[in-house]
Amino acid sequence: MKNYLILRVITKLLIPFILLFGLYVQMHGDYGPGGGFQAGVIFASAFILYAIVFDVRIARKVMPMWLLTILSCVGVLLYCGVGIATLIYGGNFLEYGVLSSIPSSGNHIGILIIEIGVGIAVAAVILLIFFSLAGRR
Amino acid sequence: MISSQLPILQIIIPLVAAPLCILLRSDRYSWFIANVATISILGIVSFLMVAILENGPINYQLGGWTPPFGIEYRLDTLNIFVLLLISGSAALILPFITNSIEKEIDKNRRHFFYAIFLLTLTGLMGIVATNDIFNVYVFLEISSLGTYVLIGLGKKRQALTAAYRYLIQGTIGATFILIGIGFLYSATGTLNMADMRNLLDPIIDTRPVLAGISIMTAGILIKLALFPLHLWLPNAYTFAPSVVSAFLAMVSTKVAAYLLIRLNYSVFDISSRLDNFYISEVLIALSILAILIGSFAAILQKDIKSLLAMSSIAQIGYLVIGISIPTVTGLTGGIVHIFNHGLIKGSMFLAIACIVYRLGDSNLKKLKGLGNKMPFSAAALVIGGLGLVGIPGTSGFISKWYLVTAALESNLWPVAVVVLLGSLITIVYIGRLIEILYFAPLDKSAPQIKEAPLLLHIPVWILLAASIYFGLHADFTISVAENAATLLLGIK
Amino acid sequence: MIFVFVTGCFAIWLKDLVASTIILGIYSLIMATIWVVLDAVDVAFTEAAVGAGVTTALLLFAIWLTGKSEKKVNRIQWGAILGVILTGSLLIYGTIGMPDFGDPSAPAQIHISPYYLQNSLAETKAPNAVTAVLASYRGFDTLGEVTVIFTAGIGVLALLSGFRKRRKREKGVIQE
Amino acid sequence: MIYLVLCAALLFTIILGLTRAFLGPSIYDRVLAVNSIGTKTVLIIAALGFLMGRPDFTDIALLYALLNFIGTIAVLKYVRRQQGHN
Amino acid sequence: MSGQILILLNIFIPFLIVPLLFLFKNNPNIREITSILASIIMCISSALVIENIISGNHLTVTIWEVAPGLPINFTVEPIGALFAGIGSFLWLVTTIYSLGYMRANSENNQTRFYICFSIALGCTAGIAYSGNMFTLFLFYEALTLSTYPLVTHSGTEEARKSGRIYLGILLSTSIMLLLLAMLWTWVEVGSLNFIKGGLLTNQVSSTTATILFILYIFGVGKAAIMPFHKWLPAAMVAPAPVSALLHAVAVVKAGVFTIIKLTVYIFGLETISNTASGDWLIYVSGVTILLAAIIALKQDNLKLRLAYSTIGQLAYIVLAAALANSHAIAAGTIHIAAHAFGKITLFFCAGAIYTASGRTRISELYGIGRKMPLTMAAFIVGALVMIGLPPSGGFPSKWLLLNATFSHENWFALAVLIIGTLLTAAYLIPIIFISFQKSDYTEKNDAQEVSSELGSKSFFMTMAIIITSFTALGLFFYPEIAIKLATMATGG
Amino acid sequence: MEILGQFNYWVSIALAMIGLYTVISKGHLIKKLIGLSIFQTSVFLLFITIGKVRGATAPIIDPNFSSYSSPLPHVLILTAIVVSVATLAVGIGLAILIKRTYGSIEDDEIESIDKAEEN
Amino acid sequence: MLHTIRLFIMLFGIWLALSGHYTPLLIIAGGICALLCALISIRMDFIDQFHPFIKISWKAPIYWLWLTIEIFKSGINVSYLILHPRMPISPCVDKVYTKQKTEIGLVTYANSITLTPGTLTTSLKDNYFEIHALSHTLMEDLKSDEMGNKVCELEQNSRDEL
Amino acid sequence: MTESLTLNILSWISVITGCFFVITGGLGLIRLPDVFSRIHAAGITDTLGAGFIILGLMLQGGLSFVTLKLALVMIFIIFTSPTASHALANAAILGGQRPWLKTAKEEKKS
Ligand code: NA
Ligand code: NA
Repeated sequence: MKNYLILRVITKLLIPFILLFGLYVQMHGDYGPGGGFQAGVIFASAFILYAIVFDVRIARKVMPMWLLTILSCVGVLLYCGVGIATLIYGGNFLEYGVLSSIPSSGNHIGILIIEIGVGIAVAAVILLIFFSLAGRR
Repeated sequence: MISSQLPILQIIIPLVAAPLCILLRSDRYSWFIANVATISILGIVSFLMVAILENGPINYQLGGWTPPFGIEYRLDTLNIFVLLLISGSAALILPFITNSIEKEIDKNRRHFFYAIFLLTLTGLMGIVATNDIFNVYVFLEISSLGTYVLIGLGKKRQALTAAYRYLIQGTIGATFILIGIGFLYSATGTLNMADMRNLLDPIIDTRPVLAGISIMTAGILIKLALFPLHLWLPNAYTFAPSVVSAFLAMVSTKVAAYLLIRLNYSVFDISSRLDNFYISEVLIALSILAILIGSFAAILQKDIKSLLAMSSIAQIGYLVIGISIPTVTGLTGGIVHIFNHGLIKGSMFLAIACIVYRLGDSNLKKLKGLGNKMPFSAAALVIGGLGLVGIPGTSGFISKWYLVTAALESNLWPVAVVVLLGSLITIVYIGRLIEILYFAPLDKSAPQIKEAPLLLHIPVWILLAASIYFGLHADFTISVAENAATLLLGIK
Repeated sequence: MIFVFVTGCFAIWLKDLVASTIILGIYSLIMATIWVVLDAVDVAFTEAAVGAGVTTALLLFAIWLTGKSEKKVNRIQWGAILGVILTGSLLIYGTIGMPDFGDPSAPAQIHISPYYLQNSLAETKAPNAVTAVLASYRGFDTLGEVTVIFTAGIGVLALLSGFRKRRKREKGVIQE
Repeated sequence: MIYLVLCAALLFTIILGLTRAFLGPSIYDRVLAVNSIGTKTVLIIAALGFLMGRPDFTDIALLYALLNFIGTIAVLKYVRRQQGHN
Repeated sequence: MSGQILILLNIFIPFLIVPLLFLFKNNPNIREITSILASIIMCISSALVIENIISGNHLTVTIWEVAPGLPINFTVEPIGALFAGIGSFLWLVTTIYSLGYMRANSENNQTRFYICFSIALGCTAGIAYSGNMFTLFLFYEALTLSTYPLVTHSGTEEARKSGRIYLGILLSTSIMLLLLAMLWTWVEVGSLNFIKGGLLTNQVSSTTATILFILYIFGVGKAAIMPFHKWLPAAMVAPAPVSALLHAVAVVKAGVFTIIKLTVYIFGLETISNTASGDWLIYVSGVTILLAAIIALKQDNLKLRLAYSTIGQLAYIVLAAALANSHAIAAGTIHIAAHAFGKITLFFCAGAIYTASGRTRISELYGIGRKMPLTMAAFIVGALVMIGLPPSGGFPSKWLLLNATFSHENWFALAVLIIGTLLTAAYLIPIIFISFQKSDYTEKNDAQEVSSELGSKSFFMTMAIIITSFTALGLFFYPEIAIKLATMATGG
Repeated sequence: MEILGQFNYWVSIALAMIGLYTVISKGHLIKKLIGLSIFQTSVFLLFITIGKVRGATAPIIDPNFSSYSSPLPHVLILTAIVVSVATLAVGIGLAILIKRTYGSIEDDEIESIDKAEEN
Repeated sequence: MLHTIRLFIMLFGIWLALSGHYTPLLIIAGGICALLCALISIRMDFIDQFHPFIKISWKAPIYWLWLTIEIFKSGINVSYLILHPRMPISPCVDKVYTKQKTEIGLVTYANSITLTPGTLTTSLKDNYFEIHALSHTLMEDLKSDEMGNKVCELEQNSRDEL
Repeated sequence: MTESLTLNILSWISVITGCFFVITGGLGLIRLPDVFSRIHAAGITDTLGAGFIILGLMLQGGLSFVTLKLALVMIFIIFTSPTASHALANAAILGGQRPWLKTAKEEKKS
């Protein structure tokens, strides 16, 4: 089927960009619009595009369900882990200030890590949902 | 140091345990983790309860931010009591239900079941513990989503439609609550409940506030399944896995009731401005309808689960009556009924879980003569049913006693009569149930069955014992509820 | 704004669900523009991320699996109309006393927002106050949010996994 | 000023696009309309960024430029599958 | 101290043996020996209680407070002691009787029968000793519930229908009227204790008192005041021992006993006579006496005729309460005892006839007296008690009642007494005549089935009949204990 | 857009009404979900409108600006959007399963199937 | 491997271009992210010889410039057609034969055709495209194959470079 | 000063041109008879309209990250727009849509 050719080539071209853009959004959430959730969605969108243009089965091979399941858990646990770390450092839950000697940097680090947790969890879950819905029939 | 962090740990433990269940992918390990989590939160809640009863409310600032700016937890007598009910139910159900789960849920889905159960638990606990009105919404959604899925895991296909309908109606309810939050936020600029109460004080009569309160109450009523917003409930309870029905019946609507109390008394402070509000009147009117219609509908059911579901609708009416009578007695009755009805309905649904475990069905027709075949399950149903009627000696009687007293004290004669009339109608369907269980002509072709495993019976009988105990010795429950009620009403 | 309304109406009016979904995409696009106009760039960003790709894809898959067009129902449901009008009038009643659009002295602007705007950069080093509030001041909400999506993911997985077995058994039940 | 003119022009075309989307008649027309409106939204958001003096909002525009494509492709893929299925 | 143990022993022995009965369900002999032993213990302890009371000891036990202000309290007062004594003595006799009856008729579910029976007796003792209305109500409801399975015992459609009527009327009246009245009292006075001279004395307006009195009297459905009497004939589908003990003694006497307690300790005789809130009851009970007798005349079924007779006889006691003076109360108290022994004798006879011949209808009894002379002799004694003729225990009560009527100067009551007595004679004496008549009927159909007397296997039944009939006679010659107790209660 | 004081609120309420109407009245399960998401969006609009300050800019701190719209509603709505996506996903999952087991996706048909099965 | 590195460098460049905040943390993060993207691309099996990123030849800018001018010219043309009150369009469908050897060449050509207003590649067949044009003139222009040749040159060039 | 003025004028011209093409495309979207020809109209908007507008904005933005991002936006549009158009046209053909041809219409008239 040559009809898919254009789509495939252009998709190949786009996907790394979308992925990178997602990660960019992830890391720059504190400067501009965006953050973990949006990044996760964008990241997942890249895979969705891949699944649509190529095939869901191929996409599932690239990103297997078990991995997604684990990643979604890891995301949540990462977030909780930051909270628990703050507890261990003697602060209240999610009191990032204690993570560093300067409270504001501690906050910054905390925000960064939990945003990563959010991003991982969201991307994984969106894909999980998409694959389980799309894998039917 | 750890003890100062307990208010948050009770939420975090199940939340962390849930992904662990998923990661382990084994039903046994998941079950184990879930148990550890629920039992430890029960321990935490009990500890906190003692602390609160001794030293008064505990505040906890999440992220260390001072309240109106950050999210705050506030545990007082009322919510620790509800938390005790929630964590107690979970800790009571989980260890003993493996048999029922094995029968009703596929093996490859069991670890999901436990994880979602824990997440639902997290949501419910969060709703109750938080003092931030938007945080309530977030946790409400966690628990709701969990509940939709848990219901959808039911074996029959009607479980799916039940879950779907609950999803639609529950989301409408939650969105109503969100709209209400929007209006109140717009009027006060804050999300912290205590802060909001102070800020609402001078502007309580303004239109946005009134509209916000109304729409929010409407949203909660959907979650609470108060007539006529109860449509999701019967099928949800009927077709969910038995254990889930039990858990939902024990806690889920109770949490909505808690929310209603919390908002009405701690935030809107309706008791001191009764002249401006018709909420109480409307709620009482609806409750009366709920009691009558729910009870009558229960008589007509063909399935025991839907019978109990309908009865729940009626019981929610009782509960709301208590909540809506702004006196210490009324609130005490409402709060105590939250607890007592939880015990009774929980035991009955768990007894049904035993029956379904053997029969695979909960149709009333198939229960004929079960009194001989499964004497303990049948007896549990009967004792629970008597609790629903409010026979003295059961905890149901205590709540009704307080409700009627409150109604009489406030000169609400019709309410008192309706409460009693409701019990009367309850007798009809419980009597019918007893007849079927014990005195119905036996169906010769019915399969020979044994009593369900002992393990399944443990929570049933613990709950029943508690129900009888708190029916005969209600000092603890009443004093806690009274304490909570006086706090809510601001009576020193 | 009017666009949004018209688009929304149209999305609902259409019987063809695919068309409906497509119109919903337009709806989301217009919404994103409105978010930007209303200074909610983060929301716009999210709307873009969710509305443009994920929602459309999910809905389309759902429609593909469930059937394309809606059954024609001609009767007007007065109950629904009544309920909706009741809700609507209650809300409109409520808005009449609300602060004007964009009023800088509205309670929502003078109570806690200024704190965030003044202190977030110093306290969290994040210039985007939305991120600061989201991740730090109300970080627990965000944890809740992650939990919501996690629950949904696990839930969908739980519902749909092992479905084939379920279907067989279901058929068995029906045959009985 | 220039941005206002630009926004007005873009809004006008969005109206035109909407009209096409509503008129249909085929599903392809609607997809076309969405796609076209998507491009305009990208532009309008970029323009709004300039109008409000916050040109860094172009991130949103960039995002739309990327994701609008996915939506369109998803619909088309769906349509094709539907045909393949019938 | 020992007195308290006696009370508790008396109330809880029947409950304590339930597990034993259940345990020995496959071993009838041990099961029944357990029953008998328990009844003997109860008998002795209640006798000791009476002795304590007569010697002026004050016996009271508070177990705990169910809820603030609602203790479970047992305080023995004279009437209660007498009632408990009668109950436990007759339980012993009835247990002996049922040994024969249940085996001779090879009934199903005998264990359930004995368990329920035992619980019912425990409840009766609880009612007798209860120190406040709340405790009384607790056991009152428990009595209803524990007797329901006995009524529905056979499980036939007719039995189930009767069970429904039984449960329906007793529970509805108790919940809708009695409980409401209790709650009202609670709201008005803040206590439900039985107080000498009356709890409500000088506490409420006369209107309130009248309404409360109506609620209370009709609320006590067990007293079978018309129009809430239907349950009693319905209950006659139960096996004979049940009808004998429960529906001639325990249940109905619990009803009238409650009414006497209410008049004496809640309202106070003075309040009732001063506010005239009891006058209406004279008419109601009078009408009940007459109507019940007329209906009894029409009944062909022996047990049904006895049941309507019971309704009438209960109304005498209620009438006594309504007259509200010390004579009347004494009359009522003695009549409780006299009627108990008389009516149980009659029912035992009915059961014996059924066991021997399978006959239940009066028109079938031709010639039975010739075959069963001993039984019919006992029947005559019973009839004498009912009519109130010497030398039976019925005479002193009727006599005292007559005195009370004179002192109250109520001529309606007097007329009722006289006509009632005549009517009673009219419906009982023909039975005796019929039974000694010679008729073809017997010989043709089932002559061989009617043994000359109850066979050796029914030795227990005969023995029981003899004991009760002699006691009934004895009460004529030695009414002192009863009178003393009655005057203690009212006089002071 | 600043001409009418309450115009934005009204639009959002109108949207809420049509969304809600769809959810209640439409029979098709997916259509209900579409209605639901419109209903939810209307609430988002309400919140964002509350947060807007006339003449202010997006709450990303920048030395060139002094007046910002309130960030709090934005945060809340971000969470609410996530919730709505999650709900949509679960709803779709259920709808697909319903279609599988019932063979229908219309509310009234499902109801009649259930009724038929009961009898 | 070489391709992967090229891709990585390119992505990292874009990161730097997008970022605008050059703290060590973000730069390192950028490196990691670019690497991650590259790795995922490998997993998706993108890194083959046809990957467009890798195939940017020096002639491309010239081609793009030419194409821009073409687009502008036909843009004016089409605008005229649309805005003219009577809309003098004459849509037509025809085949345009292709000489490109590589997939990338074909795609470039097809997209260039579509990019040019008035012409639209509707489907790709073995050795021709099906084209829909808004007017005969536009179709004729296309058939002159000037564009096709240019794309071939471009294709040739990039293959040489490898 | 003059430089920025020149830039300003240039960007004005560019934006106005862009607007012209965008509106043209929009009108085409309404006026043209079938899907295929409408795709052409949409293409104008996407390429020329968007191109000129973004160019105008870039001129306003000067040498900055914004300009870079705008350039990226343009590049993406250039890549995705024809692909989407092609996919759409392709799907339309497979979906049984027949292009509206003037010849056919004229033949009918005569
Ligand atoms: Na952000
Ligand atoms: Na073109």
